[in-house]
Amino acid sequence: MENTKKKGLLDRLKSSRVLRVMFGRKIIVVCAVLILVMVLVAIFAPVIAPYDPNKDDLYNVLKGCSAEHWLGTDSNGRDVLSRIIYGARVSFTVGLVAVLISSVIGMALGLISGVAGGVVDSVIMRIMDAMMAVPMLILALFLGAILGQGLFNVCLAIGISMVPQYARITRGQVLSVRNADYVTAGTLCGASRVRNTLVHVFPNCLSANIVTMTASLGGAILAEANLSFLGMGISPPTASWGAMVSGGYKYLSNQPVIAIAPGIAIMIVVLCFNMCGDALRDALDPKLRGTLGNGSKKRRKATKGV
Amino acid sequence: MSEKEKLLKIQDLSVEYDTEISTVYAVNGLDMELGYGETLGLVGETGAGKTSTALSIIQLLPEGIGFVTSGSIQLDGVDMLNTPEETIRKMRGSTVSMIFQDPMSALNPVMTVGAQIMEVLKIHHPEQSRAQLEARVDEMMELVGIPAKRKTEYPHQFSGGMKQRIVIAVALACEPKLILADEPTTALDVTIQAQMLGLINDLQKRLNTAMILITHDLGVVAQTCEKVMVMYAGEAIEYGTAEDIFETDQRHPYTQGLFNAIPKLNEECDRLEAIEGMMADPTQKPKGCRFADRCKYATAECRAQQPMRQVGPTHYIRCRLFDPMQSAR
Amino acid sequence: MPNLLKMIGKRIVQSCITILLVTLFVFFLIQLVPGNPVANYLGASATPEQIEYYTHLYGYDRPVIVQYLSWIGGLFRGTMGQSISYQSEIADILLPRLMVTLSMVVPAFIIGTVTGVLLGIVSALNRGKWLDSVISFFANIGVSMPMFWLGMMGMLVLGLRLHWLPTSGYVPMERDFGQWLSHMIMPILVMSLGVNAGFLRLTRSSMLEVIRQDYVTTARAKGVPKNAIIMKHQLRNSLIPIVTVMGSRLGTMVGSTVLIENLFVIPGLGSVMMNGISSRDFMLVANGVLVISIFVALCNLMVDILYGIIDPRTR
Amino acid sequence: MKKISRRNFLKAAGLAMAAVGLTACGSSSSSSTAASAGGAASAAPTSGPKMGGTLRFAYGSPIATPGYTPRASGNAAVFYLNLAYDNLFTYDVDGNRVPRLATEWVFDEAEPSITWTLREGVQFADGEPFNAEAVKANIEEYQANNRTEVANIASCEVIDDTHIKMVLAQVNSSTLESVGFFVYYMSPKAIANPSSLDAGTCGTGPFQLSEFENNAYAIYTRNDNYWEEGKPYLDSVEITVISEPTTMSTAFQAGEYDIISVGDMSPMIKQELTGAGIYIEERNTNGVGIETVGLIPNSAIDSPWADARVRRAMCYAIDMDAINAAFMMGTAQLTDQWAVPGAVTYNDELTHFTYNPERAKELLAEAGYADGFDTKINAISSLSDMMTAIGNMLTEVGIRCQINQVDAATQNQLMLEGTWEGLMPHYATVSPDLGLYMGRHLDANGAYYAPGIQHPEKEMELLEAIRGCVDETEKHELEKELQAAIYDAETGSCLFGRPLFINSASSFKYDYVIDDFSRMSFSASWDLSGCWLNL
Repeated sequence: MENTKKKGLLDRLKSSRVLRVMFGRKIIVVCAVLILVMVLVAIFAPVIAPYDPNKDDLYNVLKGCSAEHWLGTDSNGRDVLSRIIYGARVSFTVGLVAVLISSVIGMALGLISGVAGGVVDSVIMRIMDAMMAVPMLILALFLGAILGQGLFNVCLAIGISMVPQYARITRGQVLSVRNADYVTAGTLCGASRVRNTLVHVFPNCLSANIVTMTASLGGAILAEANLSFLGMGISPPTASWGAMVSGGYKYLSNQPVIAIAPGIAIMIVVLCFNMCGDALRDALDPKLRGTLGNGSKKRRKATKGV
Repeated sequence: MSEKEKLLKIQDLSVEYDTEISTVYAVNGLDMELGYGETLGLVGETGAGKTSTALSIIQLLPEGIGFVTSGSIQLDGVDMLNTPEETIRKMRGSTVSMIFQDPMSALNPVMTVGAQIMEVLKIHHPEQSRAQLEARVDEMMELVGIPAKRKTEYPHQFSGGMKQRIVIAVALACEPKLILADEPTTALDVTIQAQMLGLINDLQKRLNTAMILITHDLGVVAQTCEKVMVMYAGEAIEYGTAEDIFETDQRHPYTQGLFNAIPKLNEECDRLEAIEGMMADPTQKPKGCRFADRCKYATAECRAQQPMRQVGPTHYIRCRLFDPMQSAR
Repeated sequence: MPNLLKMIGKRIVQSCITILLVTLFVFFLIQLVPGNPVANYLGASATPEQIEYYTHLYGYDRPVIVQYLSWIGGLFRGTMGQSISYQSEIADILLPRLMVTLSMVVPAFIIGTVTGVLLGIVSALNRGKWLDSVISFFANIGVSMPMFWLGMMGMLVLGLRLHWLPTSGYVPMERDFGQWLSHMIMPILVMSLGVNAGFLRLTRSSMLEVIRQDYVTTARAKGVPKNAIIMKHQLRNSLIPIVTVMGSRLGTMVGSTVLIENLFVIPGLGSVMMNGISSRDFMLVANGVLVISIFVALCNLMVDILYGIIDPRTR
Repeated sequence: MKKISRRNFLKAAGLAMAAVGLTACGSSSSSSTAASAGGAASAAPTSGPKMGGTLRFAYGSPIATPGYTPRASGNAAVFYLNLAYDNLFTYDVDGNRVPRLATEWVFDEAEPSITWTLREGVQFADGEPFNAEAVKANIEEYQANNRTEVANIASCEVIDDTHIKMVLAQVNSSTLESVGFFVYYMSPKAIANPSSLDAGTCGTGPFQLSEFENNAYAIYTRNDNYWEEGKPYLDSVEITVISEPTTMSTAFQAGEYDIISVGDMSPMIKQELTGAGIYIEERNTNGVGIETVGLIPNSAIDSPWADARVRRAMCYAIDMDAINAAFMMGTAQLTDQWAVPGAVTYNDELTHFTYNPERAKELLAEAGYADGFDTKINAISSLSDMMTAIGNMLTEVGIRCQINQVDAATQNQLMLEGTWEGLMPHYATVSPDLGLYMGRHLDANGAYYAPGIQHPEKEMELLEAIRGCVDETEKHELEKELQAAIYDAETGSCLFGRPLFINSASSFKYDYVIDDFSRMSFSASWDLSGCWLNL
């Protein structure tokens, strides 16, 4: 036991059950590596991308795949591959910022609602109910129309439309720990309500929220694509995968690669986030512990045993 | 006793669990015998391997995770480890049945209690008519002290004690030869505990059923069991009749520790004596006495493999402190 | 049973409050959207006099709260108000379109749910085996694709290249059922795939969770055969969390009709909402959201009832 | 008229019809080529027209009110209205007026008034006779609806069944077109009961509406009371509204429609359809009622754009050949003023803009913006690719553009209020009557973009002169003078920025669809009365 204290952070992470469980599955490792690669691609886009993503070449538009342009060029003669590489920036930004906005607002509302209770709780939760009664896409569309286009506005629209789920989860968690002994103990020790909430209640809401956050990263990226398709996405010329797919729709029958390639990029990123989100949920869920045995290794024993 | 008379015979049983991150050695080389109608108390702290032992007897170790890695289990003359699943399935409920720790979750929430009793009867007595089976359901319910008319209700409509009665009714419905009772009273409050133990004991006697009672409560064992086995970290460390364990000065240091942890009314005592330290890491294969790390008598010798030593006619202890010769009274 | 009725009653009251809030919310929020319905209807060449005339005609010159109250008042009198961009009573626009949308959403939902639950069961029962991996992999891909992109790919392959199905358009069911079906297959399949994948994952994890429940072990200890355990003990309990999310899934589906109907040119609620937003026909949009939220509330109510049937604890 | 010829909201609306012309093959003259029709289509069929059948027509724009004509607005409406209704006259392929419900008309400048002689023996679909009373009822109905087309009519005097005199409030050379072309006549019985027109029609056209789902589909069936002998040939026309050109072309190629017509069809699609060889493109080359797309700076608010040199710099900085090559496969017809090249109002003598970034930089420096300045281009999504390319060109010379993508409604609002910042796409109907069409934009009281631009005296005086001038030749001279005042590369005020190209609406059909394109004129709308299926 004492040994753990001496171990470095990295060792502790390695010994962390959650991470070991998660990365015990090869496919999750693959997904995590893919995400990492994409993040690196996004960060180092200027180094990696073969062309300037916004550089027109008006006499060289809609060319198919070639040695110069691996994925061809789009309606403005821009290199599709370079735009996909830069598009990763937008997708990750939207994913992160939207999730951050929604989780911060949502968790705050959930905490207030759960801790305060009474009228405050009812008011907040009724508003959340009302927001949830409107399908998320329509809500985002609505907010998008109000806020106008632009990267941050799109993030905000998507973020706000995802607030209710965080508020609900957090409130549920708060209610389940509010009367736990250690919280009561905190109150008895004279901790202020705010302190008590932040120190004792809040950390217990985190794990459920972290799972939701991982899962909704993918959701936010899809939402951006959907808004782009409906003409409420990020303003051009910024390369965004969603906008590239909907822009490529016009050329579906002749140059389908313009629409297909960014769609596949979206799919891969969302897939990776979803898989990691699932794995994280499974790893954090005490109820699921033990169901994911790596039976293959010990199959010989099973035959002997049964 | 001759081999034939034994209901259950376990030899050198080892059980392992493979989890995502490690292998847990839950039971290590366990031997056990039980005659028809006998009651054995299986005592030990959480993680000692009691439940795993029971689950391997009824062959319900978690699929894909828990495996019997060595040994043999003979139940009512059937080799449980080398018999087709279908045969074993038919034995479950009729030859051997199990009562689980938590009556709250042991009953299917979406089936009426009557249907759950009926289910086990129907499986093992398909030849009987519906009316006969219904009658038997009523009988079982009355037997465990619940009015038969409540059989159309759902589990959530019963209190914890009532649910446990139903679980017992399910377990006993086909008059099995062996009941595995896994801490049947832990989840219940104390007043009901006594009732429940009385009920189980009573029914067991009436039906001449053998029972393995798993518990960490020595008091319960004293009340109900003829034989006691103390387990520690997957091994049996002491085995004997109730008298051997309760009325003797020869005890395994761990067993002694368990006794010391029980408050005694007739002695002045500022503080209960707890057993120092934590249980041995179950993910490590045992070497020597598993209790050595926590044992105040431990010496370098304890690091070697310790055999069971017979210290009385029916009393066995796995500890070098006791000389087998000396015990021949 | 009386408990169930009581619960339903309570739910109806709650839903009404929620819907009222939604209307309030939507009506006031929509005023913030830049753009003017009258100017949009008349086109940019409208004279100030014309704009004034129509603004007054449609009552847009009244304070927002008055407009809101008269809208709500109108609802109780059975009128949703006039759409400026469609030039007609809004109920006459929305209700037929709701039917079109439902004729797409309901089959898609049923197909998606049934196949999703079945595959989820298969996957859970074969957990750790290759079949499970294959199914889970496709389910994950299914939820990771942008729906409109999937639709495009369907159009490209099934319509443009193979000529198996029409690429888009809509034929009313009562005019020609075969034509209706051939136009709806692709949208329905695309929509059902998302639901299918979602339910598949949910069923799988729910089944796996139930497998480890004590009552399943109890059933095994009783000697219940494997199939009977699956059917009698696991499935019904696994369905509980699935039923719980059905309502919200249906709501999400209605939301995604905005994408599908625009892509496949289907005159349903989603496309009318989109038209309403782009033409700033506020009344139309507000009523559209109202219809959707009522639909979602009804779905949730049905879910509650279903829940009551499946789970005796809630009765 | 304002209503009608203005593009209203979405992408397609306008142009769908507008112009059938001109576009794809780059025919250069506005009125010389015969109307419509690529090769085989116009080849006369060997046998006579076949009766019957249903035409499946995919159309880019919806109409909200196909029945009650005073509420129908936007170019798209013309297509629907022509199927079920008639106007007094129409334009032929050369831009000449051709009688429809009126056989003759007299414009009296002195009174001022217009006297119409009406066609005899015409009946509405409900059997009501078409006569002077019916015309009067319709004009009054339009007036009751505040339609600007009829605003100049002070009163209507019924002379007899076939003669009606409209007394005008003031002389305006444009009123004849407003009243003769943009008013569609409904049966007086239907006017008395307007709800009958909610989802139906009652006019004198070749078809009448039988089934209608707003923004989805409209089914028209044969009007047995139609006044042209033997017509129409078709039993019915099924119109499906598809606003997305890709979807439409995809469905067309899959054989789901017999004919399609859309405003902003991508050149790529056009090329594909043309290249396939089995589809026939229809286009109208008379130049009547077509629209240009341009880029208009807001010169009314205080910004660099208030300086004409900056506006001229912008015009020099745009390489239209490159834009044409990239976005219109080099097939778009370009123009640099408020007219189609070759039209009577086109001034070929002014100094034309060429692509000259150096000159642009000089002009910017002259205006005091040697280091350039930051501005915006407000674009709706359908134009955003092209606007992005233009933005890059402007940025090259120092006009640093940020693309501000707005949706159509917001754009509409901006142009109505004149409050856009920087540049915005400018849609202009470039029919020959500048007094009417440019007036709407240039007049300080004009509705369209007018609050967003300056109104210099010289241009305003010319505009007034044109409006008051009835002599055609003299009017054309004044019009050319106005063109020079605004569009001359050396001295022009460039109030409307840079006209980019003539919008390329297109129709494509299968070769078995045969039509004489009766009434093919304004905005490519013909009435399908001469259409038949050679199946």
